[in-house]
Amino acid sequence: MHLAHHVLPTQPLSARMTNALALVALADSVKPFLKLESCVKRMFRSFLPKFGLVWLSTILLLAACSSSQSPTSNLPTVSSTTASSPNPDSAYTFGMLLVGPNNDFGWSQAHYEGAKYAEAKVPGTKFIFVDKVNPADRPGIKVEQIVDDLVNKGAKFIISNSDDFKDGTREAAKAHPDVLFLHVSGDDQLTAKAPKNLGNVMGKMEYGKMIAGCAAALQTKTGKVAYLGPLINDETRRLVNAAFLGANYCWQNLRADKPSEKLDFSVTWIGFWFNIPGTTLDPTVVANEFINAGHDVIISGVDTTEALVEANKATKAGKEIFAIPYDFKDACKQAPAVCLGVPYFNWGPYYVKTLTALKAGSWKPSWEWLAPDWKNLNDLDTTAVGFLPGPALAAENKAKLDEFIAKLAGKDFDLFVGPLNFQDGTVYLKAGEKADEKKIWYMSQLLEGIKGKSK
Amino acid sequence: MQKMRFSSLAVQNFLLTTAGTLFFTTLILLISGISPLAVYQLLFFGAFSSPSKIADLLMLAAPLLLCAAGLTLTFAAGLYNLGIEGQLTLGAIFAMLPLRLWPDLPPPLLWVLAFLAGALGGSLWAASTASLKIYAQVNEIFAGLGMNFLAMGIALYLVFGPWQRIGTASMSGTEPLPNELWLPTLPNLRLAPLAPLLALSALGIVWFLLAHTKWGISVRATGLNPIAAENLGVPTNLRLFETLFGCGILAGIAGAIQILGVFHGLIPNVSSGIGLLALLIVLLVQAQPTWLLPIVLLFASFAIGSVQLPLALNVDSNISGVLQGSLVLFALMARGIQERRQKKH
Amino acid sequence: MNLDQFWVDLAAVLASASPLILATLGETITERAGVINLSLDGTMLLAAMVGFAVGFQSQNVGLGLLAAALVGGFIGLILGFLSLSLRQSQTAVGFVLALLCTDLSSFLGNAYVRVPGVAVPSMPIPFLKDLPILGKLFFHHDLIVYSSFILTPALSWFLFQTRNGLILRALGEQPTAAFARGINVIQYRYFYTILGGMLVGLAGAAYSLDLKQGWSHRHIAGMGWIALAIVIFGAWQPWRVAFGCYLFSALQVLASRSQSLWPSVPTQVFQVAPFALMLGFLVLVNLSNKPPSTPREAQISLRWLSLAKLMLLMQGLLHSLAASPPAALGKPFYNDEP
Amino acid sequence: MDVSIFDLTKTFGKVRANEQIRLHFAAGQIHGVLGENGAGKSTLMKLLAGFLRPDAGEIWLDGQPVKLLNPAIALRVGIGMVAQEPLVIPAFTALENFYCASPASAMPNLASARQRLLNYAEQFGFTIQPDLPVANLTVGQRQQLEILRLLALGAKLLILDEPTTGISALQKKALFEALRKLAAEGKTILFVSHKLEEVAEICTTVSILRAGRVAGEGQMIMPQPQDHLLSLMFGQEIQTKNPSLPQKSETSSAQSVWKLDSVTLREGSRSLPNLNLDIPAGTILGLAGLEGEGQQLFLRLLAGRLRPKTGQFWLKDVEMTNSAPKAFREAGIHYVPADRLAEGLVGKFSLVEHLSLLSKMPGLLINLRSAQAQAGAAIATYAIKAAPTTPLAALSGGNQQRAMLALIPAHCTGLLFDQPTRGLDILSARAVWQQLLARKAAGTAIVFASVDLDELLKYSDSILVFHGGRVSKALDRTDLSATQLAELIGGVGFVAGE
Repeated sequence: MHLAHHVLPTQPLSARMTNALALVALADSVKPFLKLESCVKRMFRSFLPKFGLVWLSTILLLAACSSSQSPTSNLPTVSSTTASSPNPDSAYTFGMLLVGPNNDFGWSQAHYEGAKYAEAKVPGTKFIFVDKVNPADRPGIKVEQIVDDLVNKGAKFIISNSDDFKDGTREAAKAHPDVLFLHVSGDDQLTAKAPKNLGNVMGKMEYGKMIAGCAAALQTKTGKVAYLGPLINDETRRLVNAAFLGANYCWQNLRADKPSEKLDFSVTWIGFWFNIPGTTLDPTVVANEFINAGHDVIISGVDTTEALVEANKATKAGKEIFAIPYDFKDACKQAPAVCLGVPYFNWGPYYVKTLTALKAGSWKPSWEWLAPDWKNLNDLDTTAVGFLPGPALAAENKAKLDEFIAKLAGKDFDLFVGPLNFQDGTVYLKAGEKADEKKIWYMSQLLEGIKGKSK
Repeated sequence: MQKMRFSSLAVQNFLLTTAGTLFFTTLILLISGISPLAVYQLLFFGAFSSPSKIADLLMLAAPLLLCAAGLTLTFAAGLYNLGIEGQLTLGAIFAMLPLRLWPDLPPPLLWVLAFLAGALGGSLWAASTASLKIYAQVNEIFAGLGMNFLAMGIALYLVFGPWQRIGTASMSGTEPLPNELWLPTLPNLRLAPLAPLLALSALGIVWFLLAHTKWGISVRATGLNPIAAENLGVPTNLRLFETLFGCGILAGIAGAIQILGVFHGLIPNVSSGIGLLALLIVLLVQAQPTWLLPIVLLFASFAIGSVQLPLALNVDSNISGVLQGSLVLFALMARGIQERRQKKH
Repeated sequence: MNLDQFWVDLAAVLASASPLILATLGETITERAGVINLSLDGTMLLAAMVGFAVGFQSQNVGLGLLAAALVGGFIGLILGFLSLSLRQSQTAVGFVLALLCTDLSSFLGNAYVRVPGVAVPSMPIPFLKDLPILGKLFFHHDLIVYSSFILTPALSWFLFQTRNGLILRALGEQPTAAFARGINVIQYRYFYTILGGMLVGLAGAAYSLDLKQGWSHRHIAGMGWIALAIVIFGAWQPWRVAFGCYLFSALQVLASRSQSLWPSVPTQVFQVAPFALMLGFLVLVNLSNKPPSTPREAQISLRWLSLAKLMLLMQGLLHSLAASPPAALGKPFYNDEP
Repeated sequence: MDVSIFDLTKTFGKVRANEQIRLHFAAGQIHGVLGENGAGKSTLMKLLAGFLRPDAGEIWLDGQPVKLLNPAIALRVGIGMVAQEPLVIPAFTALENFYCASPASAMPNLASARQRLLNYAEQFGFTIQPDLPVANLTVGQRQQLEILRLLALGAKLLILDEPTTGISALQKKALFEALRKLAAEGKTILFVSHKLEEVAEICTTVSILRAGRVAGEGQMIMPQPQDHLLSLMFGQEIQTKNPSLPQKSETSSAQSVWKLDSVTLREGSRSLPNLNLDIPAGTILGLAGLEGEGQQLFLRLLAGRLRPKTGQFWLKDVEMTNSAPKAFREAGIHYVPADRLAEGLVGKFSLVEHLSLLSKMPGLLINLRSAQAQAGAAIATYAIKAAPTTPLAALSGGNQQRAMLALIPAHCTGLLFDQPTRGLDILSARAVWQQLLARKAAGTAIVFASVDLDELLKYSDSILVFHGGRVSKALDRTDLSATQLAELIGGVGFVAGE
């Protein structure tokens, strides 16, 4: 068993901090049971000879005892949410459901760190969360159940961070009308499906993706750029199109070698935000397929870092492959040598704003789409979307990328401008037409020129 | 007299099993630097901490019990029906058919149709495993496994293909069913009473069939000694087929519950590992229907109790699976040790 | 698709099959000794996790691989203890271990999810790597892949050409005969269960430290069950088992290709194709093996066989597919009875 | 090698398989060990070969005591055994079998093993193709292979358990020549058999086991008078006691139950040629012969579990040549296998459960009351020592056999019994036969296979003798003496019925 000591996990700092929080929570949950000790003892003594059943009946009876002796302990009845909150004068608790692990170097970690940032910045707030809420990690567990737990722990405001939680969040919001909900990446407000206590928010990542596409187009030698797509929906099509537009622009206008042939831009969808073995395509296999087919830059659209890892592996094996991860500002750290940069979400400032408003009682659920801070794309106190160039980006390309970013920041420049066609040849934007927000949000197809499935 | 003997042996077995399991899980927790007591408190009692938890517990226990009851049939006939996950999935897929085809029928009729369709789907899938076993001598374990993957493929194909949400292809499943098609629940709880009722009656039927019918006794004979059963005139291959078929029906109904009462739509992982958990349970109780209900509730309570672990203690909830698995492992060990001792005496 | 691309793809298939080859050949060893280790899926996960964690902590790939092998061997030992010494059903014990180890890997591996770790370094072989085609196919990989190349002929040689290989096969075919020849059947079965388990453990680490670097929850769940099916498909013959692995990874590559090659075919079809194929082959293999015991069954199997023959347009193929498991596979051995 | 055995004792549960065996086998000779089935020969040989460990007693080799804890040790000190069904690995080739698990000192590699095998085979005039799968070899060839293997490993004591069962005359001749040659080289040979004439032909001494003990005066120098050996093997009474003759039944008038016309049977390597037979109702046919001579094939044919390869087959004038076992069962044919717990009964089931399983009453439910009543009645009628709910695995062999009988309907057409009284004490055996005779009187045709001469002579109306893959014609019991039957079983004067 000595082996196990090597395996002893070193808990990350964040985990230790939440441990401390958990202790507080534990103290609350244990209280009702302490009273029941005698109840338990009696039961064990009288039923012991009947073994197996004892265990169960004890549990059942205990449950009965617990609900009869301390009816207010932690029942999640809607009306008593505030009353049952363990310390009435304690902090304003807000909860979060994360689709992936809170240390995924991607989408979920970005949210997690944003929430931690807000908790630190807004005094009197307390952050609780449940991560890995997805069918692979927690089969059969539904959003509503976890929301119940968060509410039980006193959460008055709940953020759910996945497009996958759309139905669950709506149901949970209906079931807890006194709790406020924020569904990230959803559109219930736009479709008028949202109950009164549910709002939506998203960042304008299309800009981040345009920059990513540009970086890819600047650095590619083979002229083949790949996009590792997650599942297919409006959001992901939007991001692929944005990356394509950015790449195409820089390929045609900013490359020193003025390439004559068209940029090859392919997308393969794995089927979910991250790998679920046997269910989704394996991003590792897909990334390798890209590499073997001659793509030398992979833009990742999935929450995890397979593209980066595989690019790094291929580079170590003698090829020259680059990757652009996604979502989280430190994502490059896993393999800096092949990382061209990362478009990332920075949720902190928005959560600060929201929590402040919530504490003041002035927050109104709405649909918000957060733009980057064009003054300084990487100002972590202000921007919602950023792009951090990676160490692998060549200096000359970095200069050109800055040029591109400056253009984007300018008032008159946009890439969602016609003429643009969809893959099937239908017109998306007529010549000179500029897309409004809804036209960008609801993206029904990939654009002409992209290889890959639209549905 | 008999009771005395029963209890002394069984108590020994029980003590050995629980002691071993607790020792092992405690060790695992300590290695991970976690206080075991707090974890156990939530694991054992967490599922009973509130009415909504109890509701969740029952909604998990219902399909679990259905599958476990079905597996009791196949185990009685000596079959390891590893294909139950696929049978459940096919049940869920079939249950979707009437709901999608005739959404305008009155809901109660649709529910009946969905349950029937689910039973049909599950039993068809089981029947193919049975045919593979009987006619092509493909071991039921591997036939079942293969069929599981195929079922998963079909579910994925439907969710990403013909049944996808408009403009989306996502693991989150098909568009949710309209609210009026959901199985009616108790107010403010996610408990559809029909589900546990169905499960309980399935258990009753299985117990009755095995304990009180001629068919049941011939199934047991097939499982205990197929050669002798054949010599005594039991059509053993037919029994294998029938029990698998029956298990498929129950798994299919469980699938329909997942659709109508739990997920309200088809998701790729609609089986949620319930079939495998049921297998574990049946191994633990050695396919005795009388012990099924308490153990199903116990295992379901671990699963529900563990949901709170990450939130309350920052402990990964997979510890419930560790607890369930090691319980069965140590039960097997206790059984082995006891048999060895008896043999020596 | 040009020819160059084909060689590149083929090399990728060869590489990506390497963990499967380790696992299936490990299981082949165990089953050849008459023991079914059904816990493959869980064993691989746990070993992948431990291998990654140890590699991460020590920053040493070798230690990671060693730890993974030890984990696999340890689980083989538990299986051996419960089934060989305590005489519980191999199937039951293996199944429980599969589920238990899966959850254990998720629980213990929580802290290592998606952290960057160490990896098996690529190791092109000097001179040989410059050979046309062959160099690209066989000599541009890493140690794990090379070992998978070596393992197949090595095991085949061991099983069919060596003294100990003969004993190993005897254990699974006719343990009483092995016992009569002075072989301690139980001890040997322990040994090969552990040895096979170690290879399976290595296969887990081959994923987490090489092919799919890193660790996440249920990182490679499902692969173990696939490996079990491939062993049957491969009829316990190392070369055929290896072929099954290569076929499987080729289908996987095809699945990810299919989106661009055949956009109208849902990817999921390719994802499950290996299983449909596997089942079909098992049916054919078993039908061609089985002596019909009643005229009716003979008729049925004849009908199926003729259909299959028609489809395959090859009379001989079915005969070459014929294979039977080790005669004593899964059966307990007792030497203390009259 | 000189082998001495002192007071060797081995018990299995309550059965005393060997009791205080004391024997001495000198080197350079062929020693016969005679005894009927169940006399304890196999146990003794397994003790000598290290397969079993004795409860008490000692084995000395060349004047040194040895502890033979397992076959490995026995092999190392030079003891090799060829089992009746040679313990080969069917999936291997002959060469692989020869080579498998041999110590490196004997055969460094496969090539040298091949050379060794060919050399030995030539030396003894055996014809073995090294690369042929063993599954394709005859029993005789497998045995030759085993002998060669043991010699190659340096065996100095060679034990042959029933070596002539299932081998051809030619192979037998080759075997005997080889054994003589080996003895001449100084090896000790134990020739275990119950074929008198073979022992007479080849052995220099003979020892007879009966009921786990050495019969008579111990080891005897051959030749010995046949009567003497027979009486030691089967007990003194065989000569004197003439079992009470059953009434010769009126076979001609009774309807025939089974009728066979030129039926040939084949299963694996065993076969029976050209059976023509008529078994009338209300008669008992005994099947005599050494074990594994084909009696089981014959019984399974009559039960519908084995189809004739050629020929035709009627059951009560209905052709059943290709019918399923179910049809036989429905026609009232019941088969009771020799290994009751493995093939006849569900060990964990009680009598009540068995009766419920077999209940022919209409309805889907178990009629527990009726089953209990039946079980009670059966317990009373058959004097079964058990409660109605005791699992049958917990009963003694005799009670199991009586329970087995109780499960067969009182009025049935035909009853097939493999070793009806094996392992039973005298009282149980008598009780079983009482029941069978009652059924015979009620018109049931009974066929049973037995290795017990007394039983065959006492209860059969006519007897078929199985020998060397052939079957005699139906011999009328009244024309047979015990000696004659023993001789026929051993092949003396055996004539196949055509």
